[in-house]
Amino acid sequence: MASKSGIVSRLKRRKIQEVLGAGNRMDGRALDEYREITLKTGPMEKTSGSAEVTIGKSRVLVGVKVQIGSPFEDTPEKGVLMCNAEFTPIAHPTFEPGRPGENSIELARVVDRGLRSAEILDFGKLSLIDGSAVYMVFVDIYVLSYDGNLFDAAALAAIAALKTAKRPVHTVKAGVITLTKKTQALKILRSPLAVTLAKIGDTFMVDPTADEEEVLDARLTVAFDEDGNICTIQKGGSDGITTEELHKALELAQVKAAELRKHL
Amino acid sequence: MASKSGIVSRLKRRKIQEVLGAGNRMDGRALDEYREITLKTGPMEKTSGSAEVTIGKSRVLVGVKVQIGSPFEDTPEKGVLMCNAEFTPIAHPTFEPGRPGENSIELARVVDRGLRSAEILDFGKLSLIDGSAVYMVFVDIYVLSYDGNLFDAAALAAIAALKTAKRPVHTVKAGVITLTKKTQALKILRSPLAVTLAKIGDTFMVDPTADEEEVLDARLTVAFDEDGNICTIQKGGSDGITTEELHKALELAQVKAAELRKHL
Amino acid sequence: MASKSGIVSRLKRRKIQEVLGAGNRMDGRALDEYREITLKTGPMEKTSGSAEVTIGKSRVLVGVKVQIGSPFEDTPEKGVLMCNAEFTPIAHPTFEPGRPGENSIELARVVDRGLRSAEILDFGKLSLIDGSAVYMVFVDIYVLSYDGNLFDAAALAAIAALKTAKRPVHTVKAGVITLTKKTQALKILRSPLAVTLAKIGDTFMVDPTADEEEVLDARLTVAFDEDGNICTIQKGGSDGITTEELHKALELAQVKAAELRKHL
Amino acid sequence: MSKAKITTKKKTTTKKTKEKTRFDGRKANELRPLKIESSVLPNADGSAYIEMGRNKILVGVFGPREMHPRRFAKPNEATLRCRYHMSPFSVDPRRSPAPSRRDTEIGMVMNWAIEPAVFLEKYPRSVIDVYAEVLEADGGTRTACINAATVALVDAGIPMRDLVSSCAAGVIDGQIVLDLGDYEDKEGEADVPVAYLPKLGKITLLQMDGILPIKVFTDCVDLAIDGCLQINEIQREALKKKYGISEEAEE
Amino acid sequence: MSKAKITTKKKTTTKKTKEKTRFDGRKANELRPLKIESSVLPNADGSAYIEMGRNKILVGVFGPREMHPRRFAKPNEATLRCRYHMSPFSVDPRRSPAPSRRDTEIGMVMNWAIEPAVFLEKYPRSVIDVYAEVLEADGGTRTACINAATVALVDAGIPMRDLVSSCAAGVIDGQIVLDLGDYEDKEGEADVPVAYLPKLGKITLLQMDGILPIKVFTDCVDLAIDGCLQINEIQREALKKKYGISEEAEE
Amino acid sequence: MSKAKITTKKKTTTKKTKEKTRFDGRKANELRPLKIESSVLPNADGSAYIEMGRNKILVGVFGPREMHPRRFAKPNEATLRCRYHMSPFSVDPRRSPAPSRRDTEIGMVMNWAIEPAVFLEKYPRSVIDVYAEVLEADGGTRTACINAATVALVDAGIPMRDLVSSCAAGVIDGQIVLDLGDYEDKEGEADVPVAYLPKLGKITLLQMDGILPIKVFTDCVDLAIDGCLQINEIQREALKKKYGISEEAEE
Repeated sequence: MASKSGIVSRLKRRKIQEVLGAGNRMDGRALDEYREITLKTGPMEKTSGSAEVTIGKSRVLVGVKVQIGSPFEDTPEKGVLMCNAEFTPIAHPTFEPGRPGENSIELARVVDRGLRSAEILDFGKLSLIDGSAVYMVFVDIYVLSYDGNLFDAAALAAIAALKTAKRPVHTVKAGVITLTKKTQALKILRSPLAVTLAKIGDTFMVDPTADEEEVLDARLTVAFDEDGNICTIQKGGSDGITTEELHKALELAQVKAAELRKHL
Repeated sequence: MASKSGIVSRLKRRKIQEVLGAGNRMDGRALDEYREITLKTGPMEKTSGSAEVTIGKSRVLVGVKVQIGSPFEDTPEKGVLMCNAEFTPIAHPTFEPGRPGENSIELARVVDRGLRSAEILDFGKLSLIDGSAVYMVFVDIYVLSYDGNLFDAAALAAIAALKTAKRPVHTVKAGVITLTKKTQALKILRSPLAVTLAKIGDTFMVDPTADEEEVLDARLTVAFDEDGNICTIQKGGSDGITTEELHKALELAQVKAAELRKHL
Repeated sequence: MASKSGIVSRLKRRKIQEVLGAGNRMDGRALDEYREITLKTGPMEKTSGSAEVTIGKSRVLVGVKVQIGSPFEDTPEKGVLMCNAEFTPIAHPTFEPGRPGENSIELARVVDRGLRSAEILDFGKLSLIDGSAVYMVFVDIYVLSYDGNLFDAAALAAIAALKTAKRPVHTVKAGVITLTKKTQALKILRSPLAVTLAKIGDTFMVDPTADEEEVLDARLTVAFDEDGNICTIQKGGSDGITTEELHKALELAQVKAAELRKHL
Repeated sequence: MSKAKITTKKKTTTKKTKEKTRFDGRKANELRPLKIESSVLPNADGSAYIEMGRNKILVGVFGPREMHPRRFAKPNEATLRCRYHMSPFSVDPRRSPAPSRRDTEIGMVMNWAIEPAVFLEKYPRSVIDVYAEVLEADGGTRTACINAATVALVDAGIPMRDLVSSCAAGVIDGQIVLDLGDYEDKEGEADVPVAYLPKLGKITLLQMDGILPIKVFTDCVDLAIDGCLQINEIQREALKKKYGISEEAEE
Repeated sequence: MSKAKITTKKKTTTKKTKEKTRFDGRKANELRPLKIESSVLPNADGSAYIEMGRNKILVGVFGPREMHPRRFAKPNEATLRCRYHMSPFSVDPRRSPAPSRRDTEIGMVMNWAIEPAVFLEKYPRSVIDVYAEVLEADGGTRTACINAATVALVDAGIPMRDLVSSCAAGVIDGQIVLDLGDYEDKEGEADVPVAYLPKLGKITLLQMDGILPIKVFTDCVDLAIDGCLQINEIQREALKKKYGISEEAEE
Repeated sequence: MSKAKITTKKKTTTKKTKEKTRFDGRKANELRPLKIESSVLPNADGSAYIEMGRNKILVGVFGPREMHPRRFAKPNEATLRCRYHMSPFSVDPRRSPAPSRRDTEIGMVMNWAIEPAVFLEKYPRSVIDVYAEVLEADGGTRTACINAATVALVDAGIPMRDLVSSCAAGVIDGQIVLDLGDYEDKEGEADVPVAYLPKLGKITLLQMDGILPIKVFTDCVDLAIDGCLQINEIQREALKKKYGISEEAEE
């Protein structure tokens, strides 16, 4: 996610484009080919749910915590979903500790918008006392290693963690909330999965590496639900795309989303 | 509001003083002459009240919002007034986005102190449930263009916005607050208006431009109510004034405040 | 607390070590000798309790405030203790105004841990309404002059301020809290006092000055209660100590703690 | 009743049906009232004011100017730096003046939307600051900001490949409609903001939240592009009014 | 009953009437007990401790020293940088140690009050830091800070044109009184803090909050200046005690 | 019943009694299950993953690399910079991702614990960053971080005088026990984390919270050192597994 204007980036770009000219990618993959994907659910015991996803050398851990908190003012009778992303400094030499930067904000926002617009939860059922106590669902995206395509890894890890999450069960009597020993699944209504494409020159490819992201012209992330509907779109990168390119990209993304779904 | 120690500032100061020596100002105004003033109330529909003031090329927009909030600990049965000022980066090439600087803090404080010491509102009547729910009156000063004399523009816009503001009306029954469809004027008890004078060398002038503010030796802002009483004073600038200068300045300011009041 | 890697520091260290080689310290003290200590309780009238301690040219003022606040979520029926340390910029030319740095955080944490692990208060008795209103005991450490050994000065001032503090007394009737005119002592159950030793080369000494702290290899702070039990330990500095050194250091510290206690 | 249910059921009927009238009486493919004025800020190098529905937005452009600190400067081109900011009173209830994560994201997508249109390579090592101040918000603020920013950039004399025009389309009650206002925004099943470069035929902003079949989504994009083209004319008019002729500003 | 009502009614009777005694038994034109001591901080270049009523304030001066970062240095003079800060326990209830907007404003007016008295031009490119720490607050902290800062500057060996002296006057129950303590401050109709340079005859701090006719206000200023002159003597004494003679420090 | 009461009463019986079994069935002097793996992060110069009980921690080492800004560089040696950070989901309830004061303090003591083992003088003017990310916390995180950081430093090829090994001992119900888990941590009368350099015979981390007689405390230190020596073997194994032989990494 470095600037592509430096000398190193320009040499890198030239090399990547040369190889692309011959229809290849630097790591030998086909344009529509993902790197190896692994998904492990439940690695963290102190969470309500968790999942770790690797895509090639990118590695994202998502922890879900369900706790009681106050509802938002404008939705007093609804539970709350909060997405947060942290780019840990162990993930890449250029990541520095400290406040979340633009890229981590975009990552959290895109995953958050994906979950929200897919209406993954019936938030009306997550209220304990309307106006004062509701369940808060925290989705923390922890980036442990960066080699491109964090969107797809984070979206997959987030939904996998949510689907396996068990929230605490409380009873409410006369305004008093009591924790029971029971837990209960979150009932995830829909499972959006993101597919990211990079455009370098005129070529589109899926699952860009860090090097490919550094030099790309445009980036398109599309989240699909299980019925093949689009839930969220985010275009990035400082070049545009034509409507023809968009149509082809969407078709490709839809196919890849179905493939990704097999990991869930 | 830049430092006056740079070379450019010193040249500017020499030029301004030369012209002042002949009794003139750079823009041809008399020493006691304001630039053109415009006042428009109600430009913003989503506020409780709003007003936009221009003085020459300075332009200030004030939005008032009245909402329910918690009272301060030491005044549990009183409503709350909050003034905030933002120097937007579009207002001047030297204004940078980010945290409020010293100058915007001073502006907010001086307007706030003016409204507060003039007791513009009967805060005791702005409580819904003592100790837990009162009306909060937010006065947000948004500086859209800076060419000097923000104090006078902001004070005029603030009181104009407050005088035309309509707050929501709520009913309280058995501790439950319900919003009605009615609105009601804020009942402003007094209307303080600020007049700012600059002293350059030994000369006093009203309504300083940005250039004049950059090179001034002292600055005196005086707020008057409709009876000609002083409500707030703020001296700025790194030179002092004599008591004789003070007396003359106050007389001039009082006359100008009455003139300004015609815009209200 | 500056870095010991600069040229000035290395010269300073050489000199200090030369003198130490002859069994002396720069200011003529014995290795186990404290500088002059003064303690004044109650200097600040607007606090619940206060104390000022000087050790040589180091000077620390502690103010205690007891107020009503909300308990922590996990201890709803207990009062709260909060320690905070401020290195004021008047204390040393290298202290800059602004956010607390590492050293002030360590100071606050070590004093805080000392008070907490010594269980100085029966926090269960500091609740007014379980879950919603408890007494908060704020201990603010204000460093007015720095010449080394802030730990011992701050720990002594903190416990002296707490022992002489009087908290407000409130009555609770039907969920309503009312302030009475009475005050009451905090009932401090134990009085931990800290002793800090510095190791330079192979030599240990008590009560290091700023110069000695700048060049020290290791630092050991031990807090003792009145029965001679250890309450808190903090080792600092980038060299290690052997177990033999530790044993000797603890014995020396215990003796010095008993001496320090005479000031209380 | 979930969004997907609606949109899936209506899939066959969402072909730009124009029968129903909208909350504000507009037709499905009709823009909100739009007004753009350039050169409105005395201290900016370029500026524009836009009213798009009840959105009221000022954009100021400063630069090309020196980048501070210099190590962030790009050796071969100017850096475009867009900032999106809302006044505390632009929305209900009052918002904090501190930038939110949403503000940061919108600044990023504005940057990407506008960059392809600017001849950045003409000003190596410098920075062009585009500051958008949303005085009043009424749905679609990001598209309005892009429209005003483009006019402000031309006003600043910065050479452009094309005028960026931006507009959203969305789906309400199964119907695809253009340029949603905030009442519609909250009710709607999906919102698709688009920015478009007509000369180059390129989409430079594309986002979506909602649940839509691909076909409905691409129909939304097509309608949004129609809207962009209409807006492009209005931008040209705004510039023509000021400069007599807008063509020279576009090379 | 609003403030203005009172002050307007009493306008004719507010001529420094001295009949009524005050909360703490003082006469209308009497200062609170005042104690200034210099050279109280071992690590500062200059310092002073002041007790003015129950105010307890330490001021440390550091410099002239190099400005960091250098680009903020002024080529022809030193920069004076005053900081006003309150301890968390200085007021009731406890306050946050983070600087408030009020703190920032008071730092600014302290700067303006003191600058005219300092020969800044003798130390181009450098900075003089004046740090005021309010340990206990009792009304009129800004005036007390200025008084102590002046003594601390002289203590630091910084050449001064004049000693800055500062005091407030205000109106309580229609009576003009000098040097208000915090009980009076909260009850009073108006408070007018002033800083004054006796040799130069210049007012360098002037603020007011309240509602006062011009004449009453200027009477307050006159009384405050009287107070400043008394304080000036005490400052000279404090310096004389330390240095034998204070004149040399003022050129 | 206060802690001191217990520990004082039990003073005579606290001699590493091993009769009682612990919450998790361990003996008094038994470590929790421990697993260390090196080279687990593709983008770090060195890295390690540790599971110590239910602690799950990743450490990445970056450097020696250039220090920014340069004026913070030390002319004669490298700067070691340890950061301790916990994921929001590492504890219950969720914590804020912003660093706490505890995090800052632990970063400092990690630094002091590890510094004596590193040949910093070989890399003047540079910085070595050690980032510890606690993914799941189970008592004794600081000791686990130090153990993993040491392996990660060797993995980064940084020459070490010794391997730093770290472990806590504490007192529960009057019994001295090794390597407390978080259930024990909360119940225990005292916790004594220690880091130890076996070759040099030096304690480099030493903290304690609780109330203990000196003798009990030093017994805790002795037991903790025993634990460190056991861990040292496991660290060597982890490195041997990766490099065949770990000795060369220690000079």
